[in-house]
Amino acid sequence: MTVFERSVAGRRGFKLPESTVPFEKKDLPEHLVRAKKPRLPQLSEVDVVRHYTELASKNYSVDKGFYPLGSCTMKYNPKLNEFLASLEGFTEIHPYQPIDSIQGALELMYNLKQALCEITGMDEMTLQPAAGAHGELTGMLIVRAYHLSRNDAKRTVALVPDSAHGTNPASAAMAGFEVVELKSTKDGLLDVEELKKHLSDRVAVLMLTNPNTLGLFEKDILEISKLVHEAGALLYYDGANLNAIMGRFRPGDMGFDVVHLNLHKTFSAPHGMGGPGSGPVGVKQFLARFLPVPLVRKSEDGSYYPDYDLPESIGRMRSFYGNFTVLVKAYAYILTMGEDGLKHASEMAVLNANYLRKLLSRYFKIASERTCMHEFVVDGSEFVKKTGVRILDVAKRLLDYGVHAPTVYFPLIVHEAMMIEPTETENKQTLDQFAEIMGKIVEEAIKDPGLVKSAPHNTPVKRLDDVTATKNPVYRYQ
Amino acid sequence: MTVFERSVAGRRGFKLPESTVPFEKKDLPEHLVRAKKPRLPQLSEVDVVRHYTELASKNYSVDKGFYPLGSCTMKYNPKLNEFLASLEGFTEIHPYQPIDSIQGALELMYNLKQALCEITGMDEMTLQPAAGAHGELTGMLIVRAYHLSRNDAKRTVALVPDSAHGTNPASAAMAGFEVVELKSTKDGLLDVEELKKHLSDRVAVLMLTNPNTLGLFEKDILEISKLVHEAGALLYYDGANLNAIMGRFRPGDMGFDVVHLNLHKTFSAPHGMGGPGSGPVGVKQFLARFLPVPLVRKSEDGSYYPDYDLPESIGRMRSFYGNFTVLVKAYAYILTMGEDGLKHASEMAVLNANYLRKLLSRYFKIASERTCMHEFVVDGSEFVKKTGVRILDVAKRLLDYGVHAPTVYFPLIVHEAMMIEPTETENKQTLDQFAEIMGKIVEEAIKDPGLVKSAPHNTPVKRLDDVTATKNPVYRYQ
Amino acid sequence: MFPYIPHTEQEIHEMLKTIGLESIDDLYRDVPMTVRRLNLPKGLDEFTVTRMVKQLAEKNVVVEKEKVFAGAGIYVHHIPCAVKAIASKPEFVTAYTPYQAEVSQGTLQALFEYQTMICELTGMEVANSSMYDGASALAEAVLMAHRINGRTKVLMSEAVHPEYVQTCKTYARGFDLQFVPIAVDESGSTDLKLLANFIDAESCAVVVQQPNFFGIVEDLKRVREVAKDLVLIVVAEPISLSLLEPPGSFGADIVVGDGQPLGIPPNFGGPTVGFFATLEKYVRKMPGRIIGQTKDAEGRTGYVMILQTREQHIRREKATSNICTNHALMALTNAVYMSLMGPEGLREIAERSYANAHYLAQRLEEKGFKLKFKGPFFNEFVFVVNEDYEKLWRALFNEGFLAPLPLAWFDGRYRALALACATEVNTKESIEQLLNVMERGSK
Amino acid sequence: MFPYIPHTEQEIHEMLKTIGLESIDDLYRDVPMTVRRLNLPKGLDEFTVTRMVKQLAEKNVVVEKEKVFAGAGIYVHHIPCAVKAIASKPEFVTAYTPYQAEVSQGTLQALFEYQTMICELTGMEVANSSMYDGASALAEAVLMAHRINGRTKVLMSEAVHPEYVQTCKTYARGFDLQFVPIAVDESGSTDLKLLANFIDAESCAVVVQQPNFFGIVEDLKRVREVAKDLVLIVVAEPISLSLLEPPGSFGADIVVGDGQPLGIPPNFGGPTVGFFATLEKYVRKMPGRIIGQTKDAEGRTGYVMILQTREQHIRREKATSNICTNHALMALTNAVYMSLMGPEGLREIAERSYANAHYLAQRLEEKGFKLKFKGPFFNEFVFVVNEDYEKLWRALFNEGFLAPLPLAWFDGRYRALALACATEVNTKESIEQLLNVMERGSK
Ligand SMILES: Cc1ncc(COP(=O)(O)O)c(C=O)c1O
Ligand SMILES: Cc1ncc(COP(=O)(O)O)c(C=O)c1O
Repeated sequence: MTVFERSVAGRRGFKLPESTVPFEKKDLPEHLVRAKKPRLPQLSEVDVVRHYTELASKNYSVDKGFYPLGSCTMKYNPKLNEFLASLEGFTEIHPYQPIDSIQGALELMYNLKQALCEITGMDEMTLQPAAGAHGELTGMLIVRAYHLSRNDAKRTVALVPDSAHGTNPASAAMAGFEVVELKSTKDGLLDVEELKKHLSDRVAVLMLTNPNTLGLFEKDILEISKLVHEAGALLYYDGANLNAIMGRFRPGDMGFDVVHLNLHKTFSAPHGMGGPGSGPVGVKQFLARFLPVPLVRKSEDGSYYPDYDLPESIGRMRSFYGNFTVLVKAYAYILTMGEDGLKHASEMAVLNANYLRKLLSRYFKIASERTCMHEFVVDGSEFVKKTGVRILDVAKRLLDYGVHAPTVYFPLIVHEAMMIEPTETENKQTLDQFAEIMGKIVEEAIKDPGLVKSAPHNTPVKRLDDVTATKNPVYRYQ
Repeated sequence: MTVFERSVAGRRGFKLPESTVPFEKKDLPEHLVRAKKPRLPQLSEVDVVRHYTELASKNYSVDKGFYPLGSCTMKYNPKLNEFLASLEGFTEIHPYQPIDSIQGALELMYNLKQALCEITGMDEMTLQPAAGAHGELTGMLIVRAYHLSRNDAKRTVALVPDSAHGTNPASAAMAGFEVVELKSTKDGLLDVEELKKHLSDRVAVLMLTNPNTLGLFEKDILEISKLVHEAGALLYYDGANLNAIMGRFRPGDMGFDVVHLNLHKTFSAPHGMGGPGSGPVGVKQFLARFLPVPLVRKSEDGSYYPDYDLPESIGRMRSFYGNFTVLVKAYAYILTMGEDGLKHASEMAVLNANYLRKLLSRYFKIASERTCMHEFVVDGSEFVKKTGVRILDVAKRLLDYGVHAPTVYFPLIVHEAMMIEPTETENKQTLDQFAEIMGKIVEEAIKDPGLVKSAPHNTPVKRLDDVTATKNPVYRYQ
Repeated sequence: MFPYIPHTEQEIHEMLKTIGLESIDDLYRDVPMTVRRLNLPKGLDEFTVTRMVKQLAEKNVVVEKEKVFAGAGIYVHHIPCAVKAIASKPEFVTAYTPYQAEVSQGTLQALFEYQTMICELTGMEVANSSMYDGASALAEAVLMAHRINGRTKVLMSEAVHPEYVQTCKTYARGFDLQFVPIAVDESGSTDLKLLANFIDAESCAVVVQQPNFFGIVEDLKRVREVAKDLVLIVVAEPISLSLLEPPGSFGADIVVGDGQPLGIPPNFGGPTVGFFATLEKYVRKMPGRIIGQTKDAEGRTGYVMILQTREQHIRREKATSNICTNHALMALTNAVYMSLMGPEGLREIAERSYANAHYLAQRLEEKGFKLKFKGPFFNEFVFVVNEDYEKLWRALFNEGFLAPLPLAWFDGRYRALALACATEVNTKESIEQLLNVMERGSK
Repeated sequence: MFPYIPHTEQEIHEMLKTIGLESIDDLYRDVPMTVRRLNLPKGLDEFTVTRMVKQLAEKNVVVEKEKVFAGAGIYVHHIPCAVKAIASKPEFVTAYTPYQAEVSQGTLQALFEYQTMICELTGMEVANSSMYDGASALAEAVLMAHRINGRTKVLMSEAVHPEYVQTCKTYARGFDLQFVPIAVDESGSTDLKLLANFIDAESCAVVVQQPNFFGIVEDLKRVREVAKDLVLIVVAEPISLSLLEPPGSFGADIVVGDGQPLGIPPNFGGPTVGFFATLEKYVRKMPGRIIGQTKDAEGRTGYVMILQTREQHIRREKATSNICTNHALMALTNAVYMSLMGPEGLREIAERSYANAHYLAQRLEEKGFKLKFKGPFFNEFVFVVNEDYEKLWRALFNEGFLAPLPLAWFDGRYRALALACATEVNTKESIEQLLNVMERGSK
């Protein structure tokens, strides 16, 4: 039942304090006054609570169980961080308060930025972007500003591997670049020869995800970095997948000039059904002058301030300072984990991925033979050929067993891909169970393919028709 | 899966600050030091969260839906109250702090006590008891102390109607009374003639629930009060069911000498799967000197203090002040509802009960013809005879339709009783639906009794075997 | 209009019509209409109520955790955020007693697991699914002892928390029980020679507290020997049970206590929760609800309330107790806390409490204070202070410390004594700060 | 050991063995091992972290709600407790984007309902399921306008929030868009004569804000007339839309705005949420996710993400936007708030905001201040102050007020002006207090 169907005219879920100033429609011309009230629901408080309680019960979530969505890093979101982010001293402050009345907020941002610079090996950082893609756009606009600042206007090409996350080419295009796709090697790595062919004085940047979306570390990174820089281009690091490498590898040490991070992945901020996240962008010193304003800095007297004085800044990416309460969560996480914990987290994430990879290799072909990092990709093409059951069906059948499905049909370079990222917060028992379920589904696919093809069966709704949904779209409750 | 089965040796869900003083087993004799660790589970934080998330998902609750348990007043528990009760200024104070450092807590208790006295028409009140039954025991010990103080030691009988809640006779017995049961009239009311027969100089008290457990107002209350007092006995009011009468009737105005309340019913404090509740006891002035210590009072300078100086007090009913944070919820509720809201709540509770009673009278015999108060009782005996389906089966079948069952087989004086209390926070649509479901179940019971007898079918577990559970009891996980 | 009440004018009208009545007043035909308007203010909106109640909360002084050196039944501990996050789930908070087991498996399983944990901690065979608090649990234990052997004399150590003793006496008013106080010896333990002397044919039960009110660890082995066939009731502090051999190992018959230290904030003393454990042979004499394991119609494991025939709903005046609503949500809180801490965590907390308390005692001695008792202690101990210590105590409070409590509050005989407490929340630094301020203050 | 990482030593050992490796280092064979230890402190326990982070929170000054008279994009409102209680449910907070619709119906239905509510508020036909914030939503709207007609000149009212304008300019860097600022007339509305003059064949879109940055209610009817066939983009404040005729009624093509006023606390400016609504005919040019209604295999109503072919996962560089993670949880918060307030509540809040702001303006005038503009305003307005107003503003802050903002911050041309705001949280009393302190301060 929709919230609108629960509504009864005249019912109320609110009560306001006594009004102290009566309302009179003083200066408003009649034609600007709303004639017909918006059809919002009319409910009592318990109706509202029950409606959303019902909706909540229809959601899968990390608190419920295993969520091995590749490229999404669905790790556990500590309760501590939620508590700290909800402190009144953070939620009830206005961005336009006097600077000396928001020192705690600025200090937190400053400390977080410093820690993230240390983790990534970068020199300066903005915390303004609201998500990974937002960070990408920020970073790519910085790349653009850099080349223009050198009057090198012909560099309009952004090289993007075909394995890249879709936001990479989209962000590059939004920043005004012409996107040229680089084909990966059979192995799923960046093809150095292919790169060489494409490098020229028209190339502004290579966007690289490392570990890439196959979960592989670009082992030729040193050579790639050298080639790109020699060609006068910059090297961009999509750090959404940082969860494999903390304390092991710093993009900044390896020649990356720009890095964006997803605090809603590696740094345990929860995903909230699709946001809010936070996508900080770190740069090397020579690019710092292009960062968005304001930039949080520490002055000599130890106080903190937002610096607007960056004449070459690309400008604002959004209003105010960024997704501040998300930053609080990431900061609390970094304090809790520390140098030792972050490294341990990455190592256990990689251990989990390789362990599960090994277990699943009994049932499926793995897209690459290499040791993986935090995630790996199953190549389902043989399975599909053999059983006639699609990978989408396997995904749906997993839901019946009470676990979330992996990412499917991505990366695009693997046919019938299933991208699996367990994260470090899952335990061995969970991985063993997942592998067991996968084994069962493979068996089902052979013995009773109809069962799998018509899955899910135990979910709040059965398989949904998204073709009709897009063909005859219903955008709103009528 | 139990929490113990999730456990893995060596796993940890906690981390403590650096220790500043090393542990050394100084003065402890070896035989008093624990040799074998308790087998508590060993889990990481996410394990614990998922375990209890799974358990939570297996519970019905008010936030989920209609909960018409008679005699339980499962009204909506406002979110505001939960928030206020969790303020650090309430949860983090120690009962042995200096009095001037807990003035807010004492003031709240004082104000609450005053408001409850006003609502019930009593003169003084203790907020110490932890639940209704605890309040009953308190009240009955006060009755006992009163008679003894007059050297009237022969008054050892407590009269309790056969319709009373089980805690009434149990509490009376625990207070040392001999319990004599009064048979109700056919109508379910107290039988005045029967009362007269039992009144004597051995009777200490009549315990009355009004509205009684059939949901009926004892219409002869004035006469009853007169008779009881003329016989030298006291009149006790079980006010667990106050939800029908706020602003309409005050037990104190009608001759009741002692009243206990259930703040976890009428005053919207949630039930927490069975507590904590709060069972304040109000008395008329002549009994105030017997109340438990400490009693919160206001001094002339406007400050508040716990008064221990009641030499005739029955003593303590428990440690400290009572269930303080439950009191906060009740206080917030009274402030929110106010004089107008409390009355309105009672009226709507009674309206809802009579409306649902009317709807259900299509399918069932109602135990009494009278207008009911906040609840009513279905007499299922005819239905059972006709269909062979028991009331318990109807209850179980209701669970399949996603609503909670009413209280069944209580009060004991009605055969195959089903006691239904909708409360004022439910809306008409919910009541209509409930009646419709009941209609369907009646139909099912006729057409397909097996379906109803084997219910529930859509619950996390099917019907549980409680006979074997009691015969071969398993008390703990082994 | 009230946000918690859904009725529109029109619905009220329709519903009355369905019932066949004209007005709301008609519903109250049976009620003698005598009440004038209640003398209470009109209802307020939640924002105004928030302001008012927050103001009350702010009138209370919250002491920084590490500066609390008082216990005496309520102990300050670190509580992981996950405890509150879980225990405040509406699926737990807004559920009733699990009368319909099939839709209450969350409650039932959680409580079954809680019972198991209490058994593990106490070393007993069976635990119920909660009592109101430690004091009332003890009172019920005494009544149960009386049910077990019918005798009437209860030998009650004077080192049991005075509020617990008072509660027992209140509960026993309806029965003919006598309480014989047993003093402590110079070690601070219950004087077992005295105890032995008092035992006679009328003696029903022996009650001791572990660690006792003065913090001293009782030698339960010897208590059991001396108590002979009497019902041995032990009031225990649960955290200490991860460091001390549990009462069950020594043959206790009933172990009760307050679960507050297990993840429940001080709450100004309530709600906490009482735990109650005993031996299987006594289970039918035990008060309170018990959850048992069973199977459903398809053979799956499930949980139900068992042995309800002991309870008031069925047995009425012959019930083992009148307790109905208990403290299930706080029992859940205990279980969540224990699940997070595990045996290692609990032990570590016990060891740190012990270490801090002993460090504090040692430093007090170095500053010239004298400990009152010689016996081994856990996280509380008594030391000798000036007669006017309460003045110093108040001064210390103004400096931010909830200092060791003046024992004179509890009993006139305890003048010039203070009861100190330390747990894992205290630090070497906060202990030194306390001592400094005490030194300054006592000059 | 870390409480968030479950691996025991033994399990690590077993897992490595299964994989066929000796050590953790073997997993990192492909990684050039150059990193030295990170220069960060060791991990801390949650109690220490709590203390540290709380200290930071306490360094920020929280102004009492009724003493906030500043808005400019972030507005202080009353938020019922139920909003947070619902929006913080882990089932929402810890879920991902609803890629598996069958186990994400909660998310999908909530967002579908949110879209409906945004359509209702704005008077538009279709809304997406959220953008990051109002500013980036506007920037995306400008890019969408460019996609619609291919033209490059954007006529941007100077009464659009300066940070929004800056964001548009940043987003437009990759395209060849020009922004033509349109000044306001003496009423404070966008000068429509100027606007008409600037429109030419290259003109792509007209952007106005309703109520505008100076608080003035724009006459959208006339704006639409003057804007002719250009894409009309309106940035709207959502609460005002319950009192003002919605942009959709006047023929706006795209309506965006920030949802912060709908139940989201100030959060130091973020996260808030951007809403984005348009006409059906433009839907395939719209950025962001859209939830649509459909049926499941058994014909039951359900919800799925639709029109994903516009998005970056499939269209890559040709996508309508790069947005992937959006602000779904905040959109949910908006929906919960609107469900509680309903049309009546929202209207009441709008009316009170209006009334308080007008009362404040009137009293300021009585005290000798002058309003800068003559046009009708909603809950914000500009008045004339001394050149050194910022000093007074700081003094007012020290007295507990977040007073009307010095407009000079936003643009040098706005010297000696202040932007005042009032909402339902302010009271006659707090307004009088502000005036008193201002009077004292300006002497
Ligand atoms: C590799 C990679 N890059 C970029 C992104 C985009 O991040 P966001 O969704 O926060 O915009 C993602 C997230 O899905 C990602 O996995
Ligand atoms: C009429 C009546 N009296 C007494 C009680 C006992 O209250 P409690 O369960 O809080 O002890 C109840 C509660 O079930 C009740 O309904």
